[in-house]
Amino acid sequence: MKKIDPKYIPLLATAVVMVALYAGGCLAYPNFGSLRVLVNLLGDNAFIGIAAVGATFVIISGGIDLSVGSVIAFTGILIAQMVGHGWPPMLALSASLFIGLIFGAIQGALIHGFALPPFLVTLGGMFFLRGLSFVVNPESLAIKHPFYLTTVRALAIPLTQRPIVTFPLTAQCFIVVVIAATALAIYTRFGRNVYAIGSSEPSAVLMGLPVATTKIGIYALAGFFSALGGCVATFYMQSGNPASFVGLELDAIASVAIGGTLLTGGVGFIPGTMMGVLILGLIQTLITFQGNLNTWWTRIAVGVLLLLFIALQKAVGARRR
Amino acid sequence: MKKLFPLLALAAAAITFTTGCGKKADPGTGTTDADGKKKLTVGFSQIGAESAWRTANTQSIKDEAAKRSINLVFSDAQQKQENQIKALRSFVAQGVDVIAFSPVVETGWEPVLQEIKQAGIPVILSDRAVDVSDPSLFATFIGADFIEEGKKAGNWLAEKTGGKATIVELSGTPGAAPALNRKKGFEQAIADKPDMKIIKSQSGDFTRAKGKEVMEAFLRSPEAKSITALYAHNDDMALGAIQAIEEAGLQPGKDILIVSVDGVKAAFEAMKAGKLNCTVECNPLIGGQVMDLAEKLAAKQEVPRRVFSQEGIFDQSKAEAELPNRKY
Amino acid sequence: MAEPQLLEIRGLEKSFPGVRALQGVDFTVRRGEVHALMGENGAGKSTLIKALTGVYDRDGGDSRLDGQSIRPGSPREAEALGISTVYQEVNLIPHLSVAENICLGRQPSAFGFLKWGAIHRRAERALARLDLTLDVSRQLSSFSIAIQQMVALARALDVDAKLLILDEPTSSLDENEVAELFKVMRKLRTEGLGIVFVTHFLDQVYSVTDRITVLRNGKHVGEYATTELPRLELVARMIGKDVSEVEKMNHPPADAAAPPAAAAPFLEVANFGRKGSIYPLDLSVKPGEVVGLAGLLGSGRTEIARLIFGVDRADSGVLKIDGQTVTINNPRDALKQRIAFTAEDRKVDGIIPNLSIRENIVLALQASRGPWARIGRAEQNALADRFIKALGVKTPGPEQLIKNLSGGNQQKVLLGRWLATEPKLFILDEPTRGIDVGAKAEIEKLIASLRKQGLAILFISSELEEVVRDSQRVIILRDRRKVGELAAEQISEQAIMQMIAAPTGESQAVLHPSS
Amino acid sequence: MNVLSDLLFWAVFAGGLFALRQQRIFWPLLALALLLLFNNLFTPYFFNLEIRNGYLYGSRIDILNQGAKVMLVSLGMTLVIATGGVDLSVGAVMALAGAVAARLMVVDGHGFTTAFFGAIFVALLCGAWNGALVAYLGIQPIIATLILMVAGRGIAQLVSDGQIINFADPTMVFLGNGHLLGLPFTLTIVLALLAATWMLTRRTALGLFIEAVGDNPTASRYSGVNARLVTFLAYLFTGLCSGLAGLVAASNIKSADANHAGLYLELDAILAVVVGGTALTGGRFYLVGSLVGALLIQTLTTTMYARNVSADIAPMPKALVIIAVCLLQSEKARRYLSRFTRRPATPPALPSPAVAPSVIASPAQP
Repeated sequence: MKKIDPKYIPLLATAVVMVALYAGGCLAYPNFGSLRVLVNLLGDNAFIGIAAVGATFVIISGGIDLSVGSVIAFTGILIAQMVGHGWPPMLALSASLFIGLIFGAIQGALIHGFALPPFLVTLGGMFFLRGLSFVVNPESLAIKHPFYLTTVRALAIPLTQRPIVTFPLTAQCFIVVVIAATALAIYTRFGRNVYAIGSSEPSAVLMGLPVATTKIGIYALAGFFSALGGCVATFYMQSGNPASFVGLELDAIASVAIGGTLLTGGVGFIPGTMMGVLILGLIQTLITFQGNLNTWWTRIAVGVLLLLFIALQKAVGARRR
Repeated sequence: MKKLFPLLALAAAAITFTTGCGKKADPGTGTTDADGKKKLTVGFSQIGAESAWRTANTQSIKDEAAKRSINLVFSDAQQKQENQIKALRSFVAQGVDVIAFSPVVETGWEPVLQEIKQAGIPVILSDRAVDVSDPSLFATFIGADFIEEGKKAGNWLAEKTGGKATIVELSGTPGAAPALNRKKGFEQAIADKPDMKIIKSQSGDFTRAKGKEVMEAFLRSPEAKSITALYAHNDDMALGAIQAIEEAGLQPGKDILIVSVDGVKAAFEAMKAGKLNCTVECNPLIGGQVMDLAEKLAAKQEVPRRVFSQEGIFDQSKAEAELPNRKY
Repeated sequence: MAEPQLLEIRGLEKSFPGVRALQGVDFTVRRGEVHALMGENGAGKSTLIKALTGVYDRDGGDSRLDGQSIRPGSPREAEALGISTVYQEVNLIPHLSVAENICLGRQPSAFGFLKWGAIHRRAERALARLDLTLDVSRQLSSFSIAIQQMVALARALDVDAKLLILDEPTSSLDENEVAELFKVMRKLRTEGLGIVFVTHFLDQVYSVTDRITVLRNGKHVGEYATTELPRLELVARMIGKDVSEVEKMNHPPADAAAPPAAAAPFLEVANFGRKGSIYPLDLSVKPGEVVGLAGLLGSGRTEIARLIFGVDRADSGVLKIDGQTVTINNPRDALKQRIAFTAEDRKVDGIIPNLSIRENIVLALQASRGPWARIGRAEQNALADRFIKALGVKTPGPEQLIKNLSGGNQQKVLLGRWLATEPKLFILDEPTRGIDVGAKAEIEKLIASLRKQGLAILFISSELEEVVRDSQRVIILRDRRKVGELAAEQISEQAIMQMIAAPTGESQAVLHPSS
Repeated sequence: MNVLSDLLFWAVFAGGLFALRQQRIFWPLLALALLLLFNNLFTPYFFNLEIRNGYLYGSRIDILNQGAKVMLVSLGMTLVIATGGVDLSVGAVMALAGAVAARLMVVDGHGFTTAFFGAIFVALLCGAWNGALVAYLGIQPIIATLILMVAGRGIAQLVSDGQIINFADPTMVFLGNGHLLGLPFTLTIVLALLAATWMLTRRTALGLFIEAVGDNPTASRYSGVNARLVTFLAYLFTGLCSGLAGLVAASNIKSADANHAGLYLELDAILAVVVGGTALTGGRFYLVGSLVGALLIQTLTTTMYARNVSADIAPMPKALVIIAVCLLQSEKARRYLSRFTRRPATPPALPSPAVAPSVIASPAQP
């Protein structure tokens, strides 16, 4: 048997935890094993998952993005406002994706161009967009366009008839994004350069890689994915709310860490992030199924998991040295 | 070292399990009680624990379910709509008989309610309404009439002041139904009183801390001297504001009349102390009514579309007598 | 000379704030030769290489590759021109696979998608050129440094390199690995490549290179055919001497009139070493004695100092202070034993740049007293004033930030930092490097006076002249081994140079040359 | 009366500014002055100052009072940032401390002293946890403190059983609402903690060690500084500061609200420290600067309220301040700026020409 590359150990651990949580849920609660729970897991966590995929690229490159939650909220309220003013939804969606991309690129340019810490720049971005969301519209706004009311639902793929379970558009987007992002990470030069920069930026410079464009590109990509998460969130909620998704960036970062991505950069897995998101979702679902546990157990459980995975990464890293 | 990794993973799983499903005694849904009768399962999704009112509401529902040995699946959304939607969908997956929830905001419920409808589970809206285009998406709405509460508050103030007041308003979380409607009702009540006007209105997020902070800002404004009344959308904000007023060297309840909504115990204590003038009760103890509706819905009986919770209005004169009855 | 040289550099200039790193340097490399670039610290080797590979832009001069004037603006451009580099530290991406490291930035792709099969095949081909077969899909960091270095070489050759620069590629390789590398270098030479080889190991220079260029202090010293330049001569050029001159100059051994050192050594180490850093050796320093460590860069001088001071941990041998065996696990332990150490790289390991002179001076003494027993401000001022005066630090006042001082003055402050702790053993690693002549002389004078006051001093310098002038005993190092020891009258630059220059195996023969 | 007191205020402020014109603290102080001046001119009644019930009363007093929480936390955060780290868990620790104190008093029936020290003990435990992860396990500060940031609020809610616990203990209430010498008592707490921090860092050698470790960790280690211990202590101390801030926050509203107490306060505190002149990369720290930074942030918020701008939009100006401060601190940005204004660049770091190698005469030129 080929020896397991140590960098895959955290990923494997993630998979084991995910399967264990799921299996445990199935054993402990009736209906936990139903198809609907699986579909819900994907559909309910789609927007955070998509944003976390963007955050994965940032973290692989050794950075951090705190603006995720604000971008999602901003995108949501912006789309709601634009559609409310009679824009065709497709135009509103594309416009907000473009804005997300540009916003991310600006953050990236500040980070790379002025050698500013990503932490502070994206913190600024987070505050800025949160405030701007309230400028767009201070209250939550329903989207009542036929596209949202009927088309989004019609696009769900029916799975079973009795009971009716469909595979919602949000989950489809999530799957597509994970596949596309995995391909981007593994099959493009840009993707490989992200890993190279995160592993050793000075080496990447000496190896003649386009560090500047890649770094700006990473944040632009993260902005794009966050905005896409915002679009998917509007499918999910059919509304925009400037006060929503506060603190989501932390869940995203936690998912990325639990997904086996090295927080110091250089190693990371898009499917791992997906598993991390699903683990967070599973914990939430388990607590809901239990029905009498306070939800703040979710936070404590996530904290404990985070600690375990960081310790695991540390142990693997130390062993290699 | 290679052996360490599965161990670690197992430990991780074990820990999440002990936290995630610590008490496995409760066997979940679809169980029968001693008589062999099928036990009713109700899923309830609460907004969070942001105020004393809310925790009393939660307690009432939990107590009532326990009393009637209804299997309650309870979930706290921590003020996040996305959490609440997840909980609702999870209720569907669990196959509960009836779903009840207090929506965080009015908008954004269409898709999940559609799904619940498809699954054939009746929905009770508790305490707050939703904004959906298809009225069949929920079976009934129980809770206070927020507009009515606003009106009551406005009318009381009009009566008390003889239709002459300069009012500041501490409103609730932007976009939340009680905030919108308590404002609307109050404005309706004072619409025909030319000498009553709201000069300032800002959100205090239904919390004490924010209520205090915003009230302080009101008291620093150029119009501060002219303020004669405060209307707060809930008691917690009013209690915060009372502190701000006292710190300003004014006497709450005298220099500035205060009327708020909810009727929590602390508000009655404040009234007893003369610091709060009136609270319009918004009864959180609707557990009994919710469970009544749930049982009827599960038995496929007709229920009214709109059920009002029983509530009154209390001013200082009634406060002392009522205080011992306040559990929350 | 009808055909142009492969690489021709004329009059290259490069300055940094306060330093002229390259002053009119010439450098030529022919096709099919291995060309050694030699020089001590600060000679300008790495600046020259960085200017060549586009990391730095030159200030003046001209470089031509194949007769074409070139001025690469980045490593990428240099690579496109056919100049590839392998650095001392493996500058690859440890977390990526071997194949990726070879192809990164130029992976075969179709429609924007990488063709992993092609990447692997290309990497295998590139490694095959070095007679190496590896599982190219494995992570780079799972291989030994030697293999990683080979991968770096494969990457460098993967573009159509005309000129290959090997910047100290051997410093972390063992003998067999070096032999492997040389085999590859010779093979590449026959393929017509020009190879620039930077190393500190004389044996290696003589076994693989065709010609040698020596730099010193940013200037071109000379270009020689390897076979025509005796070892001794090479060493002399590198350290800035002329052999005939050295033979004439018979420095009196340092301060013969010095009081005899105490009988018992303050520090004694036996069989003391660390894998991959320095081979086990014996060494002792007595109070009132300066022991010089002589050897070229990379010979293990600094490594010994780091081991004694507890920066690195020894994995063999014992260390005795005043005859007692002690364990020193970190600099704090060393400080407790009254050992002081000024590191070679002032900027990185010495100064706290944004703190004042006063704070820099009191730091070590304060550390030895612990955080709670703060040295009062008056005492701090007194200490600062005392050492500023005693060491002649040129500064407007003790509250100046140390980063605003010149190198020599920074060094004096650091000496002050340690003298304040009243050490019994002072390890000075290149205390005179990169500072002006006046300050150098002052520091040498200081060393002598400290010795007279009874300090034990371990003195590391690449300036042989200084070592000879200031030491009572000299330990000579070569290739991370102690190769000899000279005492009192035996000490002369010539003797030291001979020992440094001796090919491996002859070292014992010249251990005690008669003077 | 008001005109007079305003004039006096500005005279003192301007005098202070002038006296400090060479100091690092000048810039945040100037920003604060400009913001206050704006309010003095354009926000009516902002500068009202009167005495009610024997207490000083006015917007400026509110700023001091409301800003106390951020000021308290920013003192600890200053030290952590000076070591080159950051502590994201301060808000969660605040919530936890408040919850512990309220629980001890209301649920378990203990007195103020037990509650106070119980809460501080728990906060110190949190600080020690963070410190151990960062200093002894070598985990990146952002990540290490993220753990407690995520889990801490959950633990706080566990302690308070998800309830908002109201309390009425007079001593506890006094902490956040009392007055001393006509000024809010919170100000006394801030000044006391400032004095304590100052004593701890400047009357012992810890301050020197923190700055040394933050500025050049390797060189500090070589000089015998116990870098790990120093880092650990910085986090421990931040735990204490967060605990105090949590008690003040709870006392302010006479209840412990685990959900909202200290929410996103970590970001304000970091901002205050950076505005105050302490670089995120570590090194020199400025305690008073951080307090001024905290006041600047609170003034910004209070201005929003006073001008009837929705507090929801308040993050926007904050964001602009963050980016502006970052850019001011950035070497690269300064270089662009100086090129743009075509002024000669600021004098180079090395006034006396260092070591031209040419000076070292080499006798052996062939």
